[in-house]
Amino acid sequence: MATTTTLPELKAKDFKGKSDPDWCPGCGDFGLLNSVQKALAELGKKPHEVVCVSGIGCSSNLPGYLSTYGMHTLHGRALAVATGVKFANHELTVIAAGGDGDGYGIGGNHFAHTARRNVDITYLVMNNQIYGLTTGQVSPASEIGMKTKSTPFGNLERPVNAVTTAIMNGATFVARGFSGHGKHLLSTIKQAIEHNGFSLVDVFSPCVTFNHDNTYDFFRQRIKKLEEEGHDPSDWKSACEKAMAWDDEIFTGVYYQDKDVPTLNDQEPVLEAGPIAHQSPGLTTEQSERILKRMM
Amino acid sequence: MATTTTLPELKAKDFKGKSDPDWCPGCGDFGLLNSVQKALAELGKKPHEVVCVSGIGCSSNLPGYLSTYGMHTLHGRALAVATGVKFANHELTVIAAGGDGDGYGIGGNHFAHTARRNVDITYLVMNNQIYGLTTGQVSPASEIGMKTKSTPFGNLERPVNAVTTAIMNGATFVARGFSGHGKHLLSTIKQAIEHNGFSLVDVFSPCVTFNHDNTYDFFRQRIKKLEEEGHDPSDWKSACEKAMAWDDEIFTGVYYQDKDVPTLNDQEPVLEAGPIAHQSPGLTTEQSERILKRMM
Amino acid sequence: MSNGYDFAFAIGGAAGQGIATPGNILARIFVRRGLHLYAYNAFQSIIRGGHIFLTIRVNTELVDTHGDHLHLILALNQDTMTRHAKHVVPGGAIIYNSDSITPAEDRQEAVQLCGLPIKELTSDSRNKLVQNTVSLGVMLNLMGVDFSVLEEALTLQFKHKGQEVVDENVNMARRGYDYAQANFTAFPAALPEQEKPLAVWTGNDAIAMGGAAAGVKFYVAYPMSPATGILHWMAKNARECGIMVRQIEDEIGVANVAIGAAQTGARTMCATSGGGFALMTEAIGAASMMEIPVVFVDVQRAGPSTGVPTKTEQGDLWQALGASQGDFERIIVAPKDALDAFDTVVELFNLVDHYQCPAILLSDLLISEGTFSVDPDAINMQPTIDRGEMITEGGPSNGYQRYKITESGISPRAIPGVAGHAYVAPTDEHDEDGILISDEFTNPHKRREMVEKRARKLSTFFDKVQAPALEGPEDAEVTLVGFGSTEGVIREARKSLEEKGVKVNQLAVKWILPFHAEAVSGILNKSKKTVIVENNYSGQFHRFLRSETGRSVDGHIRKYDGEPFQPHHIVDGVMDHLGDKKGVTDGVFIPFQEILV
Amino acid sequence: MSNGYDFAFAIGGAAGQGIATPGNILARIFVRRGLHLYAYNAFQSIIRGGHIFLTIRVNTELVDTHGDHLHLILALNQDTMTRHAKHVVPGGAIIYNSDSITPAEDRQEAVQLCGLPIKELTSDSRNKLVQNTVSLGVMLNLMGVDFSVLEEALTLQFKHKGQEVVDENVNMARRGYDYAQANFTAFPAALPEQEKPLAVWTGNDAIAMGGAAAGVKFYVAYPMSPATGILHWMAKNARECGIMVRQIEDEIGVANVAIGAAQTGARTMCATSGGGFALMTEAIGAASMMEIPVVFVDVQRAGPSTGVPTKTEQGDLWQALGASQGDFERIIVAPKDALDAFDTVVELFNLVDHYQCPAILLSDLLISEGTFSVDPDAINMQPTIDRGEMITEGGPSNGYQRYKITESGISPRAIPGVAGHAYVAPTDEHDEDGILISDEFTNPHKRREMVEKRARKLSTFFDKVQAPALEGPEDAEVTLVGFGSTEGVIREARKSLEEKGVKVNQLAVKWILPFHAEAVSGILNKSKKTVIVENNYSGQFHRFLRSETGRSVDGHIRKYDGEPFQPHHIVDGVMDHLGDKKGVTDGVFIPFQEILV
Ligand SMILES: Cc1ncc(C[n+]2csc(CCOP(=O)(O)OP(=O)(O)O)c2C)c(N)n1
Ligand SMILES: Cc1ncc(C[n+]2csc(CCOP(=O)(O)OP(=O)(O)O)c2C)c(N)n1
Ligand code: SF4
Ligand code: SF4
Ligand SMILES: [Mg+2]
Ligand SMILES: [Mg+2]
Repeated sequence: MATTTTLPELKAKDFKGKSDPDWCPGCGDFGLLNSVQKALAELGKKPHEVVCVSGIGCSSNLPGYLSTYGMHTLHGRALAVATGVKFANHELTVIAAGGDGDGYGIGGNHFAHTARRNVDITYLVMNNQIYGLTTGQVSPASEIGMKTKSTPFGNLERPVNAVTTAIMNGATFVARGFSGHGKHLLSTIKQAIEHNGFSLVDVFSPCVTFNHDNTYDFFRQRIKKLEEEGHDPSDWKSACEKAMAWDDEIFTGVYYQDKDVPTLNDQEPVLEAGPIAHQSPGLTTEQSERILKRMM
Repeated sequence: MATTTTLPELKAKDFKGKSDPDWCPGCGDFGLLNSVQKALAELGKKPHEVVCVSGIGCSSNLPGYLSTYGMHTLHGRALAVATGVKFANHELTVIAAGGDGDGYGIGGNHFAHTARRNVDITYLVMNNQIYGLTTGQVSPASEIGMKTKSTPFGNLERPVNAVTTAIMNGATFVARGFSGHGKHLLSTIKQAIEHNGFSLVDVFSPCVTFNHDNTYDFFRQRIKKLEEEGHDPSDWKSACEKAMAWDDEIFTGVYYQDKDVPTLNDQEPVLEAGPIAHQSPGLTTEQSERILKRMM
Repeated sequence: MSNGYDFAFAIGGAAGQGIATPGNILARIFVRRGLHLYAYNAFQSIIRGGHIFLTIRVNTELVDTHGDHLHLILALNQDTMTRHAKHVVPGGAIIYNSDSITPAEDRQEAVQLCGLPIKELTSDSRNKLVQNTVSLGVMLNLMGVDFSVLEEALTLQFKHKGQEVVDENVNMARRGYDYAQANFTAFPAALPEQEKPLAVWTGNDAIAMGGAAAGVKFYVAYPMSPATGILHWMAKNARECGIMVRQIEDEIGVANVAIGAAQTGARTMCATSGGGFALMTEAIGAASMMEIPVVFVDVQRAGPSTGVPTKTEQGDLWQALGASQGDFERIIVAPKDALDAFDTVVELFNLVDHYQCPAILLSDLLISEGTFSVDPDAINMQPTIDRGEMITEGGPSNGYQRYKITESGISPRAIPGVAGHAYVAPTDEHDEDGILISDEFTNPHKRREMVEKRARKLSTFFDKVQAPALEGPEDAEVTLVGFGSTEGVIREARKSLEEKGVKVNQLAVKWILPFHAEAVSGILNKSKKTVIVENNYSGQFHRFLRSETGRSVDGHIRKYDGEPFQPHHIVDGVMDHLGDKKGVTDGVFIPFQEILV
Repeated sequence: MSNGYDFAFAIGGAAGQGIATPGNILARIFVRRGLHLYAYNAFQSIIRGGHIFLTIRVNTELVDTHGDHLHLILALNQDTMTRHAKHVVPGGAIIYNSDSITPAEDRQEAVQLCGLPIKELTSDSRNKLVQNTVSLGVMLNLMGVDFSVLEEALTLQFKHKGQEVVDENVNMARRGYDYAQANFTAFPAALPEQEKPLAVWTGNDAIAMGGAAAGVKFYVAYPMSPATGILHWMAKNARECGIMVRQIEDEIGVANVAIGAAQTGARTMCATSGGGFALMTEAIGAASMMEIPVVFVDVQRAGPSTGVPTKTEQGDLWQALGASQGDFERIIVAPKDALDAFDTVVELFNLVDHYQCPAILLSDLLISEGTFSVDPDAINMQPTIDRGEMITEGGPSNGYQRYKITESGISPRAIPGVAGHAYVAPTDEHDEDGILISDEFTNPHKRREMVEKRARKLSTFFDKVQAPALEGPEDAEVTLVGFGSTEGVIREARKSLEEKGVKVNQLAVKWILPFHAEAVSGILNKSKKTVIVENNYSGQFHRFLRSETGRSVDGHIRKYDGEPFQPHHIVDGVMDHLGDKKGVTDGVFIPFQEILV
């Protein structure tokens, strides 16, 4: 519906929400927020055409800082709710956003299955490798040995690799970003939104308050851009291999993309008639009669 | 404690449970049950040293058909409960068993994180690519196009690949079996139990009642054994590639093994003193005083 | 139930012996003749083997229970014969394969043994299941039905398998029919025929159809008995109705996907049983906080935990009441039978849209997997759909506030996609704009205002739904109180009690939350003796009733063995409560379950 | 509360301004002097910025609430000054940085303004936080404490950071102390000193320590405010106590891991808040069905849904009551303060082991994040541990049946690993051997027996735990009823009411399920006027009380704005209920929250 309106072109600031972020000064999430606002503006979206769905966490406060529609749901449930939004109205641009704990911890099952279904959602994870909002416990993305309030003697568990698991779960667009590299992140997010299918952007978004290991410096010293490495995003093996690098070099950019997998919404025959949210509810006389007849 | 007893050697039949399986005649789960009973006998286990934990589903009835300790828990929760068992007494052999729906559907998050933690559990999934006990709905392992009671017009979602996701989630032993190949399955299960770390055996276990696509014949026509293909289980790339084969050939056997990752129970300092279940509960006077002093 | 025709028969055997097909054929025959029926299937949670006992009761009037008597049994295995022969009333009959089944000694008097030489009768067929068709012929002969009726029914049932199959079945049925004609005595009363043909559905069909009629555009589920039938109906019929149906990875996903779709404007329903419902509870609280209308169905089965998946219970009432943390707005309703379930779903969608809150519909295995006859004209497939205060057209926002504090507590709701009205729906406490008061700032006064705004919404609820009313004689000696699925069996028990000279009336409660405390208290205060009938151990409804009204009652009849009440269970309980109370402990009478399945 | 010393002060500022450290230093000083204290921290769910208001109340006797009065405020920013200056009582004082903060006009009479020229006083330091140390010096001077006391406390607090930091802090504190000496008037009553030094803990510390003392060998959690403090205590102290601590991927995992460990013989505890608890409910029913003892802690916060994460409420009572489907055995208890929480955890572990069932402990933010003084000798770190009928040694099975039907309903429980006793613990209904009756066969009589066996277990519960008792004058005009954390504030309100000439007694309920219905009814039946005080909107305790006893009460005092009751809120409510009732709507009085944070 919205494509026919002729509103003036919008700027990133038009995507600013009603309230200002309450993140700690220096929090990585600011970088991602900026990139999202810019990306939406540059892609010519209108605020009412976009729904940003989040879970709970510092990062999950993001929808409140956008002028789009939003849902700030339960911890871990962003992707499930976002799936419902997309199913009800596939004309909307649906973004899911949240933290590493939210997405890879408690929300891990929705992450795997939403990827498998290839629902056309752009999933932005502000990965600070810590539970920020609950004041600093270990996350499934924390490194081995990391000392947090719940692991004062060091973490014993190997961290999740969001990129490789997303690829193996069937995500059709998988990328990494860094909130310290705004321009690159912007371009990555734009590609992710434009991708028709489930896209993950795992964004290193330093928690300046609770994670003193994975700082801006940590990433600045290591990050290399896949685009500059001649990486071929159709090569899942190379993508996985590159995603496993960590200690010396860490790659950002588009790891993997497959444009040929149909999305669930594209395949669902009921949606051929348009978004179900727009279809008039209830049964026609013909439908009713057909149903009743089967019972007799 | 049990290693010092000198009971006579046990046979597979000593691992038969108090009740007979109520599976449909021909159900693939019989094959797995036989192999488990044999494996336990051949590995010299005693029934009381083993705990078999399952969720809910046809396949999850398995613990009831073993003479070992067992827990027949909630749908999807086998691995979480098994983790607790192993943490409380790491001297026990802990097997988790259940269906594809149980393990890869509702239980998917525990699957990913138990693998990541490398808890020393042997996880046997009777994968019939259908929800059996609920009389035949689509499962996350069902093939595209499959007609079931919940997808009468054909399944639209790509199936989960248990092998590749297990590898990427950090499982240190990943294998596939087929209940129609009893001897091979027995050997695979024995290796899985002997592996110190999280091991997955994804077993094709045909549902003769509700899945008419993935039958014994279907598998017999396609299955090749990795052991006969010269596959190197330390090569994750080749493992993933082989695991993606389906239409023409399907590989069973050990896809991946890494013996060098320490298990969580091996790393946990508290367990150095032996299983917590055996340690006398409560605090010593010294411990008490230390704690109280910190409060003053 | 009526003084007219009342006939109940059962088919018993193992899973896999093909009990469903003859059951379906007979049900079709009955409803096409305008007869009412109720069918109860007692079975186990296994796919093959075990024991299944399907009871079908036919009546000239509406019946909601399988009743107290069995007139005829078709025993497909020895087990059925041994267990159930004794349940056939005098004048009844038992049909069985005399080649393999020995009549049980333990029988009531004057029961006709109809042994069939199946091997001989079916010697030319290789299909084991044709013996069921032979038996069908016998049954219909005994019930005094013309063979042509069966022929027509078999043709309908099997025509999609080809003429050969039709012919074989008709042929086999004929043999049974003729064999019965020659060897057995038909029942004195022949199966009547009434003018208006009826239809047949299960409670799950009714719930699904209620959703379709109410304008559900999205149905989402994870399979769980006994709610799976709703998914099956939807999966089969949805596409042609423009309804999207999805199965999700688990019930948490289901509930949250539902919330997303409902927020985006699609009427959305999901269903599960107790264990899956437990997983949905967090989301129900979230839907209420975000003010999103969704209907959650909990089809109760015998608990706790996995419990007895194929058995019935009214055991999730407190789970529904306690679903999710904190105080929040929601509607809870327990319909009484299939048709009521249909109507309730329709009504519920208008209510949740009006009040912008979630609702919980409590069904149980008895309703959901029970087969009911229904007058198709009673099913309103095109009811009024009222979506409440919804903004679906873009335009100037005029200072739109999603959670505006209004007198009614209801704030017009803009649907995502509508220009000029964007907002965030949060699960945190928020202000009128949806901005968090928990993170941005904390203001106890605003918090209080928002709690009160939401709570105000339901203050008009009693104007919208029907208050429970007393049924039966005002001067009754006993008032029987129940909720949900016990209504029919209580009504039937009342008739039996009346025959015994005991005047009983009944109060059937359907709307659980908000609760009609005043209406109910008013009725109970006038009652002489009050007895609550409920299908659970701890008296969940009793305790809830007391929490809302402070009213205690005089007695209880409870059952928690997995099987539903039969009328005589209630009759026994009432007589005992009125008599020497020797079966009553701490005010509770627990009936003995005679039929063991 | 006592007629002795009672002094309350607050430190207000933004998150990140370092409020916790001076709070901790002062608390240590007080308890080492043998003074009691209670500290309440009003804050927002954000990491930096926002508004924090920490109130510490010191008393010669036990206090469980931050009380009604503020004698002193340390305002770290203008916001605090503006919001709270008016709350300081006559004779009180306000300390602030006069370089950057302007005194608020809106003040009570005779409040001393203690402006500090911070820039000048701290010109030689680059650490912004030293201004807090200067203020500490001022505070202690005003409170009439010797500087040496503060010097010692600062040394203890900072010595791990090195002598330089210690020196700087002592130096700065001295400046504040001296500045106050020269410019301000100390309070007339100096901070007293009592013989016996006390200790300080939070409710979360107490719950964790209760677990450690009770022999918990495994603590498992997923972080959720306000329960996370338990995890932090455990993570820090567990290793040296031989307790294993794990964080799991979500609360479903937590609850199920807990069940596995508990079944395998380790005493196991887990804690969360309402939303996480919702996710655990299915597992709680499972634990009960398998008869596994586990303690689940729900630290309540303001709901519904995500609600107000940093605010308090008693809003999860019905969630606890309705946790999981079906009827099953479990214990629910709501302790009243930190020490009681400690004792309750210890008692609970013996109870769950005895009864082989799960328990739910309901704490709330007020208890769990509240800071309490405690007499260390009152903490029994080595209590009696009774693990109930447990088989831990192998041997001949003697026909061992895990779920043997016994008179008590309790069946001796063999721990996996024990030779000769292997069995399967199922969530399906089962027989004495643990064999499913749902799948293998279905037997309504056996089902009934098993339900009754389990239900019998708790019949001796009232012999084991203390019944609630009336506290205060028997002939009181009003009986105040509460559960859990309101006990202390009600007690204090009673004292104030007594001063006004109103005799009030109180009934504090702690054990929720099984409920002491008879004892409670007996007490309430003798009361003249009953008023329930509870920290939620819908009167959850009131409705529960009525469900168990049928008793209605005469009035309600409720609060649901996120802030806890202060004594005067209850006093106002009682006076209003006794007087013209103009603040009472439908029997409910809702106090006005003056202090806005
Ligand atoms: C069911 C549930 N469990 C736990 C919580 C508490 N909680 C809130 S945010 C959070 C984790 C935040 O970590 P992450 O998702 O990484 O976000 P971040 O704050 O680091 O951006 C947790 C555990 C909750 N709100 N709900
Ligand atoms: C929380 C919950 N949801 C749903 C169910 C219903 N249920 C029981 S078994 C099952 C699926 C069985 O499929 P699978 O795990 O593949 O096992 P199979 O029967 O095929 O061996 C389901 C959905 C349940 N018991 N609990
Ligand atoms: S705590 Fe960490 S993640 Fe949260 S706002 Fe502060 S810096 Fe960002
Ligand atoms: S339904 Fe399928 S999985 Fe279940 S027992 Fe039968 S064959 Fe096996
Ligand atoms: Mg994080
Ligand atoms: Mg399966």
